[in-house]
Amino acid sequence: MEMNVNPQQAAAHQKDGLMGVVFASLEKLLNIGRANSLWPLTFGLHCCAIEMMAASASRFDLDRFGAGVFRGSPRQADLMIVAGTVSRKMAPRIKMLYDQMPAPKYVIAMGGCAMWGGPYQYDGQYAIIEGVDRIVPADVHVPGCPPRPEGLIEGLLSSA
Amino acid sequence: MYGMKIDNHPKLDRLLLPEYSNFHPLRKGFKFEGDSVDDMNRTWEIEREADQKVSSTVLEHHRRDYFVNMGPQHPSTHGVLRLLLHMDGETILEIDPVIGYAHRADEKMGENGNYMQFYPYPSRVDYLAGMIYNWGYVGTVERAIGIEITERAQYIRVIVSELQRLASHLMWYGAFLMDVGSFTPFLYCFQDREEILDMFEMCDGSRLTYNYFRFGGQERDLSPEMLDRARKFIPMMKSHLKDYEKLVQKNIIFRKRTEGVGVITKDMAIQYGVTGASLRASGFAYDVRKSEPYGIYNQFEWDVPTATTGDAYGRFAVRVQEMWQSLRILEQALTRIPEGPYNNPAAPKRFKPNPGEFYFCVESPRGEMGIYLISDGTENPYRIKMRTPCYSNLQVIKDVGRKNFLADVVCILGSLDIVVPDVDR
Amino acid sequence: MINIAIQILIWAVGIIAVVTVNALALVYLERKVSAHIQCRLGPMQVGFHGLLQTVADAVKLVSKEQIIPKNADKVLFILAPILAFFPVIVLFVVMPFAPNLICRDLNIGVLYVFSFASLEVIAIFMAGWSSNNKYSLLGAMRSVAQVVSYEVPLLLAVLAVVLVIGSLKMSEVVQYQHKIWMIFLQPAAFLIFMMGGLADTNRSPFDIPEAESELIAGFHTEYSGMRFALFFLSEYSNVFLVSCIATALFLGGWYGPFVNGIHWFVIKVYALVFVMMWVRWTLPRLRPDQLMNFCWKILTPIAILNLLVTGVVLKLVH
Amino acid sequence: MFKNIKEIFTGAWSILVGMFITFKWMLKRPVTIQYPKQPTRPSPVHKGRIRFVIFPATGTHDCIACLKCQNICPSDCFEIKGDKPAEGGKKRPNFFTYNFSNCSLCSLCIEACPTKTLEHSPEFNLASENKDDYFYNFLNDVEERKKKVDATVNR
Repeated sequence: MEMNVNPQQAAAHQKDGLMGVVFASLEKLLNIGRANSLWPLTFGLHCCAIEMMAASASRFDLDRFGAGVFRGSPRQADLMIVAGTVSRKMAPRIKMLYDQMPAPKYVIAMGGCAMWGGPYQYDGQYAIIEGVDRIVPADVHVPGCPPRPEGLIEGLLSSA
Repeated sequence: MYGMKIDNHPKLDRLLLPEYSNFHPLRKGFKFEGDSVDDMNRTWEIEREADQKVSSTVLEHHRRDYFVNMGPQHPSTHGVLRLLLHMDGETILEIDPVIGYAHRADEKMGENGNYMQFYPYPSRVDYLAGMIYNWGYVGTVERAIGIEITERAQYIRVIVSELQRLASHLMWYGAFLMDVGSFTPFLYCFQDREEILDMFEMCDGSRLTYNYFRFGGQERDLSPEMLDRARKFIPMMKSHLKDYEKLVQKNIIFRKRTEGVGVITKDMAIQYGVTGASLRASGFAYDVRKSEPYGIYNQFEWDVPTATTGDAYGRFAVRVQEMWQSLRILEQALTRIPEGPYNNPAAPKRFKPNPGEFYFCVESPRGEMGIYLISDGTENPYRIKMRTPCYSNLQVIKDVGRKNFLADVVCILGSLDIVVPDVDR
Repeated sequence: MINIAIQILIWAVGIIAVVTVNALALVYLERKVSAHIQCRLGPMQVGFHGLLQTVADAVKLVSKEQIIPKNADKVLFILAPILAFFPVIVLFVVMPFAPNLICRDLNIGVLYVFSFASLEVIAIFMAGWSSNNKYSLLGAMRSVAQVVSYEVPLLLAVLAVVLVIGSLKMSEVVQYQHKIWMIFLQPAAFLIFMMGGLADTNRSPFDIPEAESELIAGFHTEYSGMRFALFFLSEYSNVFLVSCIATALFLGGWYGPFVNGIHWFVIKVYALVFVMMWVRWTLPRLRPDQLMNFCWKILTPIAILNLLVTGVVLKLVH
Repeated sequence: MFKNIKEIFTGAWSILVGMFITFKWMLKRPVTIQYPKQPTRPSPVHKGRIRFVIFPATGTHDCIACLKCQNICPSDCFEIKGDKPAEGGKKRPNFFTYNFSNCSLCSLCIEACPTKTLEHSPEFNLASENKDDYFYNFLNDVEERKKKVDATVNR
């Protein structure tokens, strides 16, 4: 997720000398490529899905960041935007979709529901899972109910 | 949800909840014991295996038919609906909608809080028609406690409802066209929708899920800027609608794709309880705004558009006509809106309605949306039942989709205009 | 001998470089054209006005994990994208870019083009079959049916052209048009060719094999990473190729006002590519059965009629 | 037969008209707002997260820990504890947390507040890698915002 190389790798690079430098810059290049071409999965759960569409529509245009290619197949997607409440019935399928995505893969939890269960969380709630990070690791959290498209863009940029 | 057993039912299983669940949440005194992640994983394995069994069912060796799982994640199911298709080549033999993937216990939540605390939830049931659902809930409670609504508030309600209807139809217009295969109108429609959302943001502050209606009035007044913007919006929308008509409605490919596809006959529609544009396209002019006028809809001049064909094109044409009618109502409302208070100061903050049963319905963009409220005289509602249009409208696909092509099913589903949380609640 | 080998090597490297760079440019163009048709801006962030966007995409796709599904037929699964990309490169061999810029000016150039172009079907079917996914299989079936059917009117249209020119050699086909372009002699054939070409390259409104709203991603649903990129590249290269062939056959190749040369060829090709994109972002998609009806009931009869009229007129003229 | 031919021509004409319209729209100016570079302006009544009003007169909030917001909140966002100060006077909160991700932005708390000390903040583009960032402690939040205001004033 982060652009910098982690410390261990950096140490390894120092040892390797020239080759290390080459690999480090290669890694940097790869990261730039990945960061600027996050293809999201067409995957809307609830209300936030509409804001996700609004973000990809003309006014906000996610395509500016190279993230406008919505792929229907998880095999070709890099980014799963969990837009909405995760219901108990849906949860295993989300996990399955996440497993089907090729690495490196990222998850944005969009909206309060995907973060904590949102307004639907109460004592004795039987239908939803409180937070998508109970089933898949979420990298970025975008709060709001629903978040504005600007929020999603901000999340996308911070994940890059 | 109540755990009723029905004798001789051909396929008795959980409708909204996962297959493995063994509780009945809408029973009074139900307590849910939270389960750990391990528990969930174990139950999910069972569920996943069941899923794969269905989808990989190999029928007898020499047969040509097979099952396809469409959804829950599929680009054209508009959310998380799953259609179990029994197919022979490209032809559909049987469709079985599997719902419940978007179930969030809205009705149960209504029972948990008091009347005020259910305010924000109706607009999240059908997020494309938040304002109208707000009105549905507020109207029910207003009927229960008997409260006056000021003149200006009535006009505000009509204005925001019609704007919401336009926004919802625009969204549907784009999504339907995307199902049929053309992507560009989707973005054109979103542009116009953004305009409406801007207006809503000026009056309510949110873009999508509103909480603008209060018992007896509104949260705040419509600002003059917003009214100006709405007045400017109408001619723009009209010219755009004309463009879209040329781009889409006259297009030969679009007509070939939709004409004669998914015919819902009048009888079928009435039997399944289909409402909204899908019913009107079958030739039955039923619109809650006309037949059971709520608010001040009877003071405006407008027509109920109908079609006689009952096919996808008919539904399309009816919805487009409805957009024109909404613009007509908006024009009248915007010229006639009176000055005055926007809410009723006499509205009580805490109240206990008389015990009884109340029903109030509004015309959502998808059909008749009603809330049935049982009050037991306490501060909390005893039961809130939502009659959501999509639930009834979706059922009809079982009959309509049969003997069609896969591409047609997508088209029919688009033309029925399903919002999944509205089905599952 | 060595000379020929070096020449072939240069051509091979050149063609592969042109194909990849060109496909990247086309993807960028497609995104920009679609964006502007939809009143938005398209890629803006990477490079000046997003010029490097597709490069970033390519870098990402190369570095992606490649998944081979558990139940897939591994050999076919791996072979399919390579086979899909192969005809694209082979076809560039006979493309008449400029008077002296043809790799091999075969005597049977036109025939060669269409025989290799139909190889693509096999790759698609392999991809659909080996993925062991119902959507892929459906997409592959649709694709095979569509491509095989549309080849008929396509070839009939080209046959009319060849009848007029009397040669299968690509350079002669172009040289014949130095006075009058074939599009004015054979307008019907041109339209049929473009429609057939759209169908052959699986583009909207004939994009049923990968109909996003029905089949998710069609025959390449299960492909990820570089293999998917190969399909992607071959799709866009095919678009380019169809435009190239149309330019050579109908629009007078390298001939144009002022100075003849490769620039006219390129301009014409990109204009045609733009039209194909414009069509794609305007029209909805046909249904599979309507697609077949359109091919067999409308296009093929018109193509046959066109051929007949051409033959009769030629007989009368000579 | 004649009908079919006519259909072909009307169909082709309809397609041409459609192409013309998309071309017309292509020449329009794009409506895209280049968001991070160009600012967007949400409306003045935009509902962001809930926060304390800092009254200029007192330089701080005016919460009396009456728990009205906590009781009206549909989704239990607030957790408030308060007691009467030793020197007497109004009750003041000594613990006031708010969970933004649970909030449905219904503004019922704002309407319920007797001292009008709650408001929606104009923030609209929050995103973070840590979801606990949206678990606000209002008392700390007020201090931080005051510091920020002071810093801008001093500069």
